[in-house]
Order: sequence, then C-alpha cells, then structure tokens
Amino acid sequence: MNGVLDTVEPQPIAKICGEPLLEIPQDLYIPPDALEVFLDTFQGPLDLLLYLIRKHNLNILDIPMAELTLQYMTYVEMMRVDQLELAAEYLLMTALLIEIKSRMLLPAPKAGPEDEGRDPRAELVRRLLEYEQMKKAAERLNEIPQAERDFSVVQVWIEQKTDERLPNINKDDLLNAWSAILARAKVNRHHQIKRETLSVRAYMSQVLRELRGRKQIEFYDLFSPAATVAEVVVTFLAILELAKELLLEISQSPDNAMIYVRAIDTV
Amino acid sequence: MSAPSTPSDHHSLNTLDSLSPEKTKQILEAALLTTQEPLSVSELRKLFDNEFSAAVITSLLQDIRDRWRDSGVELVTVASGWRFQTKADMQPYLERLTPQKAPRYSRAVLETLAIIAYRQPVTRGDIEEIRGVSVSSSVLKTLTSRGWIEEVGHRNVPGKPALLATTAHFLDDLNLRSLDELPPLEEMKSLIESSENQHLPLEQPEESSH
Amino acid sequence: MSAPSTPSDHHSLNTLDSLSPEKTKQILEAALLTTQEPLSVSELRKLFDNEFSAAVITSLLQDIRDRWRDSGVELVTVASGWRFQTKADMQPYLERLTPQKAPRYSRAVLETLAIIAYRQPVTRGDIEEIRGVSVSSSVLKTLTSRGWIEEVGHRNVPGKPALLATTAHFLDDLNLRSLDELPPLEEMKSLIESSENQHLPLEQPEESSH
Repeated sequence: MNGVLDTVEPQPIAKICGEPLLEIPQDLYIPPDALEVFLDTFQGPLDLLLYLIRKHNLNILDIPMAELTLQYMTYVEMMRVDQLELAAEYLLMTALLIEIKSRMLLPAPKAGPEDEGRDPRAELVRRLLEYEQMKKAAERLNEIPQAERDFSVVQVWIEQKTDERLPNINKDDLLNAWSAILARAKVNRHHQIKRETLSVRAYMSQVLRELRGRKQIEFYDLFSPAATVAEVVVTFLAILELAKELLLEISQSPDNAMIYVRAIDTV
Repeated sequence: MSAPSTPSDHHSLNTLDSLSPEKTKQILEAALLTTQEPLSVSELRKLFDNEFSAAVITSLLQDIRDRWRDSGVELVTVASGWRFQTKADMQPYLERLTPQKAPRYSRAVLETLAIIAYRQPVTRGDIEEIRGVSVSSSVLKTLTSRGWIEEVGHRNVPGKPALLATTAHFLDDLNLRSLDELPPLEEMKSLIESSENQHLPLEQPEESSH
Repeated sequence: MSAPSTPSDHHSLNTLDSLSPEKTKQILEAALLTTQEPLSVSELRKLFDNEFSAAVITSLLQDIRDRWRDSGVELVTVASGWRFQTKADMQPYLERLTPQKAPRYSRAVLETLAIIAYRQPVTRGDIEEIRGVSVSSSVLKTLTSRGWIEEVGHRNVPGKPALLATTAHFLDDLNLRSLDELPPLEEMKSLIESSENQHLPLEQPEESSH
C-alpha cells in the first residue's frame, strides 16, 4: 500500500502494452490503460496532489494549471461511467487549484489588517499537511501488533461442575404460593362449581347405567366401598337430582330397613 | 493496493531442525490455550506442517499435561481431542466473576409444592383440583428429583393414584425441624375449606340446574 | 504455563488464612486463562470476595507474569486490564490451524481509523474533510463491527451528525493501555517553504536553493 510512496524495489504500478510502468509519469499524464490502477493507488485528489508535490517537488505555486486541468478533466470523463462520486472529487480539486492559481495571478488587493499575510494557498497547504499527517499515522497504527493478526488471545474452556445451581426457597415462598392459589381460587370459584356440577351429572349417568336392565337396586349398592367421601356425596346428590327430575323413584320398606331405588320407565 | 507488511510477516518459520522440543511444546501449548474447542492430534500436527508423527505429538502433549499438574488448569483428552480446562475446585472462585442470577422455580412448581406441603398426602388430582389447572409431569419431576417430595402410598380409588408427601430432605433444605414450623395458614382456612368444599359440590346445586 | 512452585512469598495474605499464596495465584491464573476479555484488578479482587487489596493482587499478577516469561504465552496489561495472549512468534504456527486469515485493512479503513483515533470525537464529515473523499459506509461498518469505534454522541449542528470515537476494545486489540500510547503524530515537512525555495519546481531538488 505504501509501495508507491516509499518503494525500495520499484514495483510496476501498471503494465501498458506489456511494458511495466514503474512510476507515475512526471508530466502528470497517465495513460488511460493505467487509470484503474491509478485510481486504486491514490485515496483521492488530495492524496494525488500530495504525491505530486512530495515526490516530484511540484511547486504548489507553479502547478501547471492548464495541463493539470485538461488531464483531470480527461479522468473525470472516464470516471463518470462508474465512479461518479470520485470524479466529482477530482473535479472539485481541479476547481480549487484553478481558484488558487487565479488569485495568485491577480494583484493583491489592499488588505485589511486581519487579512495581512493571507496566502490563498494556505488553506490548501493546511489540508494537505493534515491529510499527510493522518496518512502517516495510519501507517504507524498499522504497524502496531494487532489482536488476531499478530497474536492470539488466550481462552481456556471452563469446566462446569456437573451439578447445576438449584433454586433455593424459603418458608415465605410457600406462603406466597398459597396466597396466589387463594387469590385465584376466589376468582375461579364460579367456574369450579360448574365443574363440580358437571361431575354430578356424570354420576347421574353412572347411576342410571347401573339401574339399566334391573327392576330395582338397593340404595347402599349404589355406593362403592372404595368411594371417597366426595364420591359418596356426589353420588348421593346425583340420586337426589335424578329423583327431582323424576328419572328414578326412591322407596323404603315399611320396617325402615331397606331403601330401594328404581328407574322410572317412561315407556 | 497490497496489504501492508506486518510484524508477523517477518518471522520466518523455523525449520524443524531448529525447533527445540521446548519451542515445540510452547507452540502446542499456545495453540491449545487459544482454542476453546478440543484439538485432535491430527489437527495439532498441522502446526508443524505434519512433520511430526502423531506419536511424537502425543508424547509432547503428555509432557505438557504433567507440567500443568499443579495448576488450576489442566490438559485433558475428551472425545474430540485435547483441551485445557479449569479444574473443578476453581469453579467456586470463577463463579464470583460472573454472578449468575439465582435460578428460580416457576409459580407452578412453588404452588404444587405448597399444596403438597400443607395438604399432604395428596394425589395429583387433588393438586389439580386446588390449582384449577392440570399439573404437568415436569413439575412433579422437578420436585421429585430435588428430593423434596415422594410417593407415600396410593389412594384406594379407581386408578389408584399415588399419594404425594414432602420428605425429610425438604425440611432440611428449608431449615425446618418439622412441618409444624411451616407458616400457619390461619387466614387461609377459608380457602382450604372452600377447596375441600369444592370436592363436594354442596353449594347451591340448584344454581347449576337449568 | 506450568505452575512451578515459587520461592517463599512476601505478600501478606493473612486475610484469607485458608488460601495459600500458591492457590491464590492458581485462581488468578485460571480466571485470566478462561476469559477472553481483559480483567481489571478490581474484577480480579472479586475472585476472593474483595478480601485482597489491589496492591496484593497486582503484586501476585507480576509474579505470574514473571513465571510465564519463558512461554509462548505472555501476561500483559492493556486498557481494560490484564490478559494472557500469545507472543508474536507463535502466530505463524497458529495461522496454520485457522484457514481464514485475520483481517488486513485497506488504506481507506486505516486512514479513517487514524483520524478517529487522533482527532476524536469526529463526525463523518470531519473525516471526509481531512481525507478529501467521501467515507463509504462499509468503511465505518468494518470498524464498528470490529468493535473499534462507536458513536459517543451527536454534534449540535443541523443534521445532528454522530460523533465517533475509538473504544477500549480498540486499545485492547492493539495492546495499548491508553490513547497516550498511540504513536505520536509526526510534524510534516512544510509544503510552502519547500515550494517557495524552488524556482524550478519539477527539476531541482531541495538542495539547490538558489
């Protein structure tokens, strides 16, 4: 990259008709074939101007404006095809140089005290120097050892213990969990009653199934010995509900001994 | 424009003749220290353009392993090759650098645990009854594998559902001597009763009849 | 590398009776070997619940650095702290393991980086002003995605352009502890004087000042 500026062994910047082009021609003329290389070699018009001044001792005062302008315009024409932005920048630089040149040629106006010593080249020179300084800084920066390119950062595997960290809880967590259940239960109570009612209806079906094909069944036989209290109560409620809906009939023997349940045959 | 020359470009690689065993080990060590993934012997041979046999590399790796023995980091072989890793006793210290958020149990886990703790022994169906939603197997598995709940029997109803209760380990982990030390549920009596009542739909059954 | 036992330690480690100086160094070493990002002394103090002073930790780190001196890996201090990294002469070998080369940046990227590093905070417009060409978005993206530059605010002018600055990670990657360690800017040879002294600009070298 800095090959053009500081070549120890000159490398051709381009080959034109098989002939290596070792240096940018001093007369500023750059053969069209080399233009692409030329554009890649310089970062922009500032970079090119800096090169011409430093390498060929081009006097900023005596830049051959007519020639330079003509050639810059040739580049601009060629660049317009696919590098319009860069073309514009070269065009701007040409305009700047012409402006400086023209101001240098005009007799200096009677300057006010604050204008004293102002050189129309000063601003361009300031920019050129600032750019050159940053260009050098970039080169120095690139020489500093860089992670990944010049050294690698150490990173060793951390062996995780097999037992993962487990959550801890305390008594209050349990209490809070209960509170949450309580709060939700209140909200859901209506819903839950409905669920239970449906289960009564399920037992009603079950009782009816047991009565199917039988004349009557003893009340106690409707209750499984394994039944929970809840099941007993639900079964009882189911029987009452069936009686209320006149789907079965409950009767008791005169000696108050046996209770019978009989399906009411609606047929 | 060509890439700028960099310091590393100027190092001419030593020919193998000039690579001392010590330097060879340094290179192996540097490679293993900079890659988290295990490196196989055949990969490590690439460091030297395959000019050392696998046996030579393995022998050097064993030397390196011995040299690291007294360190907090060790060279180990795993399925895909060799790697450096920290020893287990470093873990408690290293964890302090990256304090992870303490893991937390989900509400489902905590509520299930609370129901089992306060209402034991209970079946899964009981828990679902109280929580109003089904209990996923993973919730019970979490609590079982933590050693906080266990099956203590089966309820004598169709399906013979398992009865769940908390363990002594649960009490230990919560620093309790007995279940009596759980926070009292005075203000929740109504809930427990109401949830019991919900087993028994005695509340205005008429409401539901059309 | 290996943890050879070191001669008796001068550090007073009475605060943590159970931790020998050797074990303390093992822990520091393990922490530094496992983290890619540099660790500051204050972070390293967390390893021991801040029971060692920064001075003690720094002194132990210097011991560790000495101990690693003959290895392919070195302990260095950069902007964000201490870290282990390979020495430059390891890189040619390590590159053989990783097929893709580390990025080498174009002049456009490097010049933009230099302007941001030396003139920060700067706007994109400032950079364009100095380079005399527009700055492509890909150049800034390259530097941002490497983590070397970031937006640090906006200049209070129309359009509120973002102000760019270099990051601590940039300093880390270049082994620098602060921006002061960047190479000093060179004074450029004056352009006016040299051209004023020349009457025949294209032919005569500087010596021929009339």
